[in-house]
Amino acid sequence: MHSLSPANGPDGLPRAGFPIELSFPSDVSLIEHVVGMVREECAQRQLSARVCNLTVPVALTEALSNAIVYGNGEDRLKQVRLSARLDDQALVLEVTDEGPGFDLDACEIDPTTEENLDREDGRGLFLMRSLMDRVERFTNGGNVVRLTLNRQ
Amino acid sequence: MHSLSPANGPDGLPRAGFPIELSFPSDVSLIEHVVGMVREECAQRQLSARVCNLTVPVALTEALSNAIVYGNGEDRLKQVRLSARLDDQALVLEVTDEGPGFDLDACEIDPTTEENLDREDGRGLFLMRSLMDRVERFTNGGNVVRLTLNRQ
Amino acid sequence: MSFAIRKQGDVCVVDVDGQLIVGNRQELKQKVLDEIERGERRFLVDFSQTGYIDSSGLGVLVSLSKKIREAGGELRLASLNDDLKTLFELTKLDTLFQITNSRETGLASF
Amino acid sequence: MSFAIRKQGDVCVVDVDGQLIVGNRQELKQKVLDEIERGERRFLVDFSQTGYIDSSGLGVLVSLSKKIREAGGELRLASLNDDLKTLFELTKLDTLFQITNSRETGLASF
Ligand SMILES: Nc1ncnc2c1ncn2[C@@H]1O[C@H](COP(=O)(O)OP(=O)(O)O)[C@@H](O)[C@H]1O
Ligand SMILES: Nc1ncnc2c1ncn2[C@@H]1O[C@H](COP(=O)(O)OP(=O)(O)O)[C@@H](O)[C@H]1O
Repeated sequence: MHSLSPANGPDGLPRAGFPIELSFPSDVSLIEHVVGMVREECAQRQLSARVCNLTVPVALTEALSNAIVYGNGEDRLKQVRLSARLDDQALVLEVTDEGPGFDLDACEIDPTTEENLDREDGRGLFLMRSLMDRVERFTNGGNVVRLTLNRQ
Repeated sequence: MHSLSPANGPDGLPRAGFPIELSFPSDVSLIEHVVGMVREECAQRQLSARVCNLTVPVALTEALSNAIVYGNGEDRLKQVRLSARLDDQALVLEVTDEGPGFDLDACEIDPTTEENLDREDGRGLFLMRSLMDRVERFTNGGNVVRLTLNRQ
Repeated sequence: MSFAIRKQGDVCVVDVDGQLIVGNRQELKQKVLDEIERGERRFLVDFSQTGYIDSSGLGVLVSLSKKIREAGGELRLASLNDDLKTLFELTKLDTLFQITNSRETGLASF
Repeated sequence: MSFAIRKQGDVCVVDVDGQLIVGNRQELKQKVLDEIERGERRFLVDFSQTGYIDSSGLGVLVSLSKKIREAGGELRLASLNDDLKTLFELTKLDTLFQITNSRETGLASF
């Protein structure tokens, strides 16, 4: 069994004390608590109020709820996994579900056009893309959505 | 890489959708959020109000704060690990820190005696023992404190 | 997190305390639908005690605004902090909703 | 989570909103110490809005009760729900503190 906190992450960069790794059952009522933990850690690491109060909670809530609802079909026997890391360059949030994945690039609906404006859904990926610097999807023991926020 | 949620746990019992596995930096301000997640899951799994509002939050807060403060010396570069599982028999909470461990059996101070009653500290293990059915300590890739609450 | 509905004059004022997100939006929706059912037509949602809102929270607001309009009523929003304003601007929902700065101006605007 | 201190007559009433635990107990301690410094002597902690209390929260209450007594004052506790009552009974701290059922009886008891 390896040490819980190696001095350097797999990318060779110092971990700076942030990493949060979490696996939990697919239930939307847990989202707020998971987000609360990540927000608190962002605040402790002196990220801006905007990042702690808007960017991270909204983008992360979208990714977690999609994983729970679409990825895992709200089946409580399926797990969602979150990995949150901060280094000098960026905050990286990875959300993994047990679903088959989806075509991220095909989901390019613009909810701000006149005909979409009064739709009730379809703003999740748009908000993730608007708030974060990068949204990626890949497969790694499950369907992963990775959100990256650069620190400049 | 194995599936995120095997039908049966390592003990052969069904996982019943509960498992929460978590690793986070040693900061006491995260405790409330971690506990919030476990409480919410206990509530979703229909554990009693007493368990959700007293037993679990108090016992788990004690174990987490000891891990952060004594085990890891509040060094944010060190991680605390939590594993929470529920099966037909019991709720099992395991808290792992990176410290050298301690002699659990030697910590038998009774904070309710007349001379101890107005001490400010020394109630943590007592509360864990009073509220839970079993408190154990062992080493497994770190110092582990395991709290067990039977479901009868 | 909690939703309180209170009558001020002939306006139903809804206070959203905490987050308005996927886990609790149904509760808000049901409470407001119940008020429409009871005959209420003027609604003001006050966000001064609100944390963050996610896309399904925004979706519930859109849905309620339609239902209220269909019933011949009106929905207005008040007291968005800078972060919430940004959220409404990003999604252009600031053009769909009538948004006022404070509860008082919101109440006076009906 | 927040601690509000309010003067009612000559009693300082402290409302503990949320949890009283290792992560925030210093804030409560400092606020009450500041009031002692300012000359306040009668304190009532109201737990009607309190979630849970851990051993370090209990420790702060013990510590404050000593400090207040040393200053010639008095600390009373009010409005513990059944779970909090059990916590005080388990630790026998119900014998150390003066505990009253409600804020009103607490205020009247000084
Ligand atoms: N984790 C996921 N697994 C499978 N499909 C997903 C996932 N996340 C998003 N999707 C798909 O992308 C679509 C767009 O998602 P989103 O922009 O969040 O809008 P909404 O959730 O309101 O439909 C969803 O309707 C769903 O089909
Ligand atoms: N995870 C841990 N690692 C090292 N020592 C510990 C740990 N948990 C408890 N201890 C030891 O046990 C003692 C008793 O703990 P506790 O009953 O919680 O009381 P308190 O924290 O108020 O001292 C602590 O003072 C500490 O020395």
